Amino acid sequence: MKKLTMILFAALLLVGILAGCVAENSGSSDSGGDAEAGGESEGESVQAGGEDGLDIAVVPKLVGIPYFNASESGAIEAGEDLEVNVNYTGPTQADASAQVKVIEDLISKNVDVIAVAPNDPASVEPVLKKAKEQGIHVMDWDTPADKELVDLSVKQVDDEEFGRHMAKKLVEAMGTEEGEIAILTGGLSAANLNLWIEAAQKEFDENYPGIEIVSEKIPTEEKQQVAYQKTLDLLKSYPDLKGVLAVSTPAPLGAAQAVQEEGLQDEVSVVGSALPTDSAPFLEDGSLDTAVLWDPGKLGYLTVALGKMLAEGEMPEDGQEIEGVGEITVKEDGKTVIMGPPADFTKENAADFDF
Amino acid sequence: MKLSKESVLGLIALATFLLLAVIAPGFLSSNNINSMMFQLPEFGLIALAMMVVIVTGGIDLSITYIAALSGVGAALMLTNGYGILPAIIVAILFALACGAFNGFVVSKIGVSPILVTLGTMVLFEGIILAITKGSSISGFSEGYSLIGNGYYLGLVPLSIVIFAVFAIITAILLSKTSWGRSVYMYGSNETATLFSGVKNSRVLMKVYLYASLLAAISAIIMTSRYNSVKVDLGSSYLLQSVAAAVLGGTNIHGGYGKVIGTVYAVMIFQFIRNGLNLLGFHSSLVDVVIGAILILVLAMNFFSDKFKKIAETKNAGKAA
Amino acid sequence: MKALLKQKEISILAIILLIGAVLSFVSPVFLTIGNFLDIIEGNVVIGILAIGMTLIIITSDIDVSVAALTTAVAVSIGYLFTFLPDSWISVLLLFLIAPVIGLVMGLINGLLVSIIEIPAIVVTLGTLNIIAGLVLYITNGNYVNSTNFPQSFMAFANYELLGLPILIYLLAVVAIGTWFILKHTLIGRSVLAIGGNTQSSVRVGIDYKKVKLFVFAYMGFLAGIAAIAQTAYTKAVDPNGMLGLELTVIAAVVLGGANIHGGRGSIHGTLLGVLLLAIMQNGMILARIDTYWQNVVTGAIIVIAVSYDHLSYKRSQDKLAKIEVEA
Amino acid sequence: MSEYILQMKDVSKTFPGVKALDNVQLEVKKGEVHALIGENGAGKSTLIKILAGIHKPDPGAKFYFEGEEAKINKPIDATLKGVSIIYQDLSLFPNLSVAENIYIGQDSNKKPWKKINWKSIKKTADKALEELEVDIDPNTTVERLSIAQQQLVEIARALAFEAKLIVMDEPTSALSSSEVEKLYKVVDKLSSRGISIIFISHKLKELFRVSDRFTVLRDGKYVGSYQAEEIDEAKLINLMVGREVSYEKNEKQVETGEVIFQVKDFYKQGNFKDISFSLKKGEVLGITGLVGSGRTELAQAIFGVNKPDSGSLKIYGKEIRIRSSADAVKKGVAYIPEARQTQGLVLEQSIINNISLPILNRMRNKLKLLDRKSEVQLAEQYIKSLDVRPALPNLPASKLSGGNQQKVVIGKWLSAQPKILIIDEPTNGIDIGAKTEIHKLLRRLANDGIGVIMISSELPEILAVSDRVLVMRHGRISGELGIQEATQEKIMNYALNSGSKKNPSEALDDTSRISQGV
Repeated sequence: MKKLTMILFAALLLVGILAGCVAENSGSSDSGGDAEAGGESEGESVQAGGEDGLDIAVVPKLVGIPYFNASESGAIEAGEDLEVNVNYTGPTQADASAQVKVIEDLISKNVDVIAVAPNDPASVEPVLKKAKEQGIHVMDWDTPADKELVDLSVKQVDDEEFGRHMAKKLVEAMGTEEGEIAILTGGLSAANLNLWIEAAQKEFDENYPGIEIVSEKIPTEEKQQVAYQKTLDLLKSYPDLKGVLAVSTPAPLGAAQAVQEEGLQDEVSVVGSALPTDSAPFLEDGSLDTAVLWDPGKLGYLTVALGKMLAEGEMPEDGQEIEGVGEITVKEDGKTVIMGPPADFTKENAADFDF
Repeated sequence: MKLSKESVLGLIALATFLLLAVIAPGFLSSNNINSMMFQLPEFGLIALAMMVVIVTGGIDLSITYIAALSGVGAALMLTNGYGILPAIIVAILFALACGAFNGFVVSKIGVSPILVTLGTMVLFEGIILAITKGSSISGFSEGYSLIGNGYYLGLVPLSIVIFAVFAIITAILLSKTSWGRSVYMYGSNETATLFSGVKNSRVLMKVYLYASLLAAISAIIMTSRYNSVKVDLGSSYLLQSVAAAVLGGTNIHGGYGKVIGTVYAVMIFQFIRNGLNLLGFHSSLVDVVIGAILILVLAMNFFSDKFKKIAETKNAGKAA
Repeated sequence: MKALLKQKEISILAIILLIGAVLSFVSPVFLTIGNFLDIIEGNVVIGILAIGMTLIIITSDIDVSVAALTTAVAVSIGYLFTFLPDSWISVLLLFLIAPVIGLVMGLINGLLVSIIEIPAIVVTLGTLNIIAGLVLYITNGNYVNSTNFPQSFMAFANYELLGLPILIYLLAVVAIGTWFILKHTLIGRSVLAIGGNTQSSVRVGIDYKKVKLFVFAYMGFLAGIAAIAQTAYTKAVDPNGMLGLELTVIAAVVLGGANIHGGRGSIHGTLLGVLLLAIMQNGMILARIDTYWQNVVTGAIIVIAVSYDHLSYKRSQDKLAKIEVEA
Repeated sequence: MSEYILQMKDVSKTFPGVKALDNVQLEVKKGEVHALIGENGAGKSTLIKILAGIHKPDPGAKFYFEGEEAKINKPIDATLKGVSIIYQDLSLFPNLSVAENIYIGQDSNKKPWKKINWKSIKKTADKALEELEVDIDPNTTVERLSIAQQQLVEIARALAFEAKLIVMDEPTSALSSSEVEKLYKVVDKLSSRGISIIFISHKLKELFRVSDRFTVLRDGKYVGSYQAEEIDEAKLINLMVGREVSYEKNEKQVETGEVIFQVKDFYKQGNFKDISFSLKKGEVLGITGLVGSGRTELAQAIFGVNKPDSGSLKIYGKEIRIRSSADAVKKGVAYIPEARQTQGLVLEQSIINNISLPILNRMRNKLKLLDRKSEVQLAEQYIKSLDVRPALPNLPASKLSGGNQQKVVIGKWLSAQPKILIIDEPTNGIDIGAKTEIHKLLRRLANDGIGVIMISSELPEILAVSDRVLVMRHGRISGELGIQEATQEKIMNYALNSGSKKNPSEALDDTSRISQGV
């Protein structure tokens, strides 16, 4: 029995190693030229777009949340318009290690471009390096990765600007430059959320010294229900609370729900980053004052469009007009692309959007 | 010839491998084989740790947070300018401290492991949050990143070699040492081991310490590979590692479980995860397939046991 | 035994009172009725699930698929909303359909545990993966918000009777109903019996496979009801919203004195367990404890509670003198 | 109407690997007390489990209740036919109340949603307990009762069922003499009411006191049924074992030497008090007493698993402290527990692994790894010297018979080369042939210089093996007897009534509690 086990195990290892060696030879012989030429991709892809075009992989932080679903449809649309194969795939949880594995599998698939929205910029660093070594074009979108590594960085907005913008909007909604506010966040370890919160805090410190943040940022597990409960608790323990700044897409909804149910629409202002369709019921009665975000579909579209340019050896220019997106800004470093200013969704305009 | 549970599982692993080699494009490419070898060790080590605990009839729900805390230990050292070796030592010490705490409450106070580790899971998570404030610690030295990303002799990923070494060590410890034997005996009947002069509490303590050591090794590979650590490092491996151990033939009630079975199970998981990704399956379907395999294999065991019993009864009837 | 149960529940009650005392000292809002209603309403879902889990743990099994089950039913509810006419009959119909969907899924768990004899933790680990994966695949994680809900359901969700939210009544009905089953019906006594001694139950003619089937099916049934509660409470269907809730549910049940080895557990104990966890969650913000330290405190309290409980159990066992030694 | 309440005809049962029953017959008349006897492994339990509906017989078996053929597929079928079974290890629910334990099962055939009628449960329980004339609060949970009380609850349950046929499997093994007497009265009362009883016991004297007829099984085969008047004890033994037996007297073969082991002032609250004794080289010390007199607790205290509150130990004159079982092994004290299957052996594991368990540390090679070869050697050595059958070192212990399992446990402890061996009920549940073998073995060990302390309830065994007898009563040593002066009467006297005079014949009756055995 033992022998058989050993033999089986050895065979399994051997098959693996042999297969590896064999494939290594063939792989190394054509992989280089393949990627340079940007031609021929291995068959059988289930992605959108043309049969023989470029393979562009777009990796979100996770699949299966509305925000990234919206950007998926934009990316797929771009694939159809621009006749490239778009492979939109990511982990089911916002887990850095799972994301690395997805990227590794994409490298195995030998795609031409990988655009990643890293859960943790540092953790994708080694695997992006590996991708580059394989001749794959590497870019980031939504959340920046290591600047040195990526060929292109696509950003919806400027983080600093976005954070400060939300802070200003909150003060505007409160109608006073003094009072207590609380900050809700999706998760304590989300890098871009932390950047926004820092920027917002800076804005408060520098321009609104009368604003007092009552507690450390409060995590809501990216769940509306948790944001709702935490806000209820906040409203009780800080009866003088004037405003709530909620970053991450479910958080403003939960906060607004709590305000709505307590009937505090006029006393407490809520401002946060949320999609307009989700926010509509709360914007309606003023429980959510302003939702600040961008069109994630456009962001997906832009990512694919820029990915195609990158693979074809072009670089975007400042002020360039991208079809389907609009005018973009390119920063001094030549590779950071900003899609545009943040969009404010309010009672008046929320109905005009379909995302 | 009758096949052992483990050999059948080995055949299933082989079949999965061959099937995917045929249907999944790029499955056999050197790149892909390599990336599988890079991906497997961190999960494999956690699964082995879980298996050792399950053999005693327990379970360690805190194991992934032990790994994360140990990773935090390493990261703190590295980012504060200490070398690789001190970082590794601190990582292991952090993990052993957690393991000792679990071991103390389980073996000395006698609370059932599932309750203890349910509590310590939250506790360790809290400690990490308190240390890191939820953000990630990243940016380690080039040398450190070689542990998880480098090649041994330029051929095989170093991490898979580390995994193989620890798998072999675990196998030897379990089957060739008095501690290992005691672990199995304790898992089968803890009263009998007590009445045989076995120091049950010491055996258990060592089990939790060893599991946390494996978690630390896994943490070192993960932190090196991902160049960062935060509170959820490896947390998705928790229930998966239980699934792998059980699929590998480990008896959830204790007393039985082999390293080789768990290794096969980990390989099956790896092949499927990777193969389905290559085939462009939605990631959530991977979970569905793994869940289905777990239930199918155990149902198969049940029916084959049943047939065996029927056959034995028939034979006995004939003999009489 | 009676004294022992009492003692178990008293110890958790003592912890609750202690924390409560500290909290009401730190925060004036803690002891308000409004706060308590919020706490209870916010934990109706966990409460309902924990009640179902109590029965499973009494039979010395465990079910880690509850959160996935509830989510699956909740997603089905969201889907149903697109069909059902906007009328109060739809709400009633929902109370018929949702529990049945849950029941069917619970039955699958139960069949695998009782007939195929796969250990419950393995079965439910498998179904957890399968159900959660399918839900995510089918919905792609999209959530349905209240704009798509029928007005009749919103009216139900916001309904208050005698100043108490309707969900609190729902929890009360489930708790009392399950207590009644456990205390006053044959099947309920059988649940306790097979938890106490499976072999004996076989000998006195209790079909323990049927009882196991029942507890898992009942868990599914309650998951269906919990799904309605969840939908009514969050006024949205979020396929990711209950991720990892199963461990909280289990923690609540064992804190409430149910023995993971079977035979012991009570509905009121479980409700106390839920309350303890809920108060800790609520209290952290009220007590203005740094968010980063919340888990440390929660984890420490769980470890201390289970250790204390075990030690006092051991002590009471030791006190049962075996032999009357002559003076 | 048939005169038989129950007829079981041509019952066979095959388990994987063994034929447990081969064409067995059992016929029980209405209102009679029917003794079912046979050695361990003769098939009594299997037959009862088939009657209970727990095991299915091989095809061909026929059951008749009151002359009518019936099928029993599930436990509930038996219950509905009026069969109530009291197992030796009891079928109680420790977490439920006494009243509920008495009532449980009565509704098993009812709808699961049927509401429980607590009033009628209380009433049923009160009535049954009253009939038994025992004073137990029906509201307490069963786990708070003593074993004897639990047994009475079980009997009360059978009464509550108004069973037509009650099977009692070793019902008196844990009852005190007065309780046994009460039980006999109940049995008499039941049979006078027309209820039949199947009585299973090893204690032949007890059986003659209550039984009307005997059915004897041997090796899974039916030997015959006999009226009580037409048979006597000696004949029964002959039928059961197929030969005449009595325990051989194992005389001391070496001169007793120095004192090698001393226990001084052992005390543990609620367990035992003022325990002091010593053991000489070459001697077998017997300790006996009623069940619950503190013998086992004392032994486990010496072995370090039931820590005493105070007291001291000396081995070869040197004072030692034993803090744990591991400590005990290190210091040369071995203890073989009574519960062989749950405490003595790891059943799923092989004979080798069981034998080497206490001394794994000595089985290591230079690399500190286990040396399988020496383990196998060790196992083979003890398999051979103790004549374990089958002699397959890799066989799981669960596949061995009771006697062979006991030999493995003894082998396990001999491998540890103890200076002192404490053995608790060494021959419990072992057939006669193996019993004498084990008795000889204990003597041989004493001859080899190991101090042997044997705890037993079986007086013939105590008298056959010991050189000196300690009698315990209520946690104290109530008497010490040299083997020359020891008789069953004297031992019983100490066991029941420390020091005081008692009518010997009365004491003899009480031997139901301390078995006279077969």
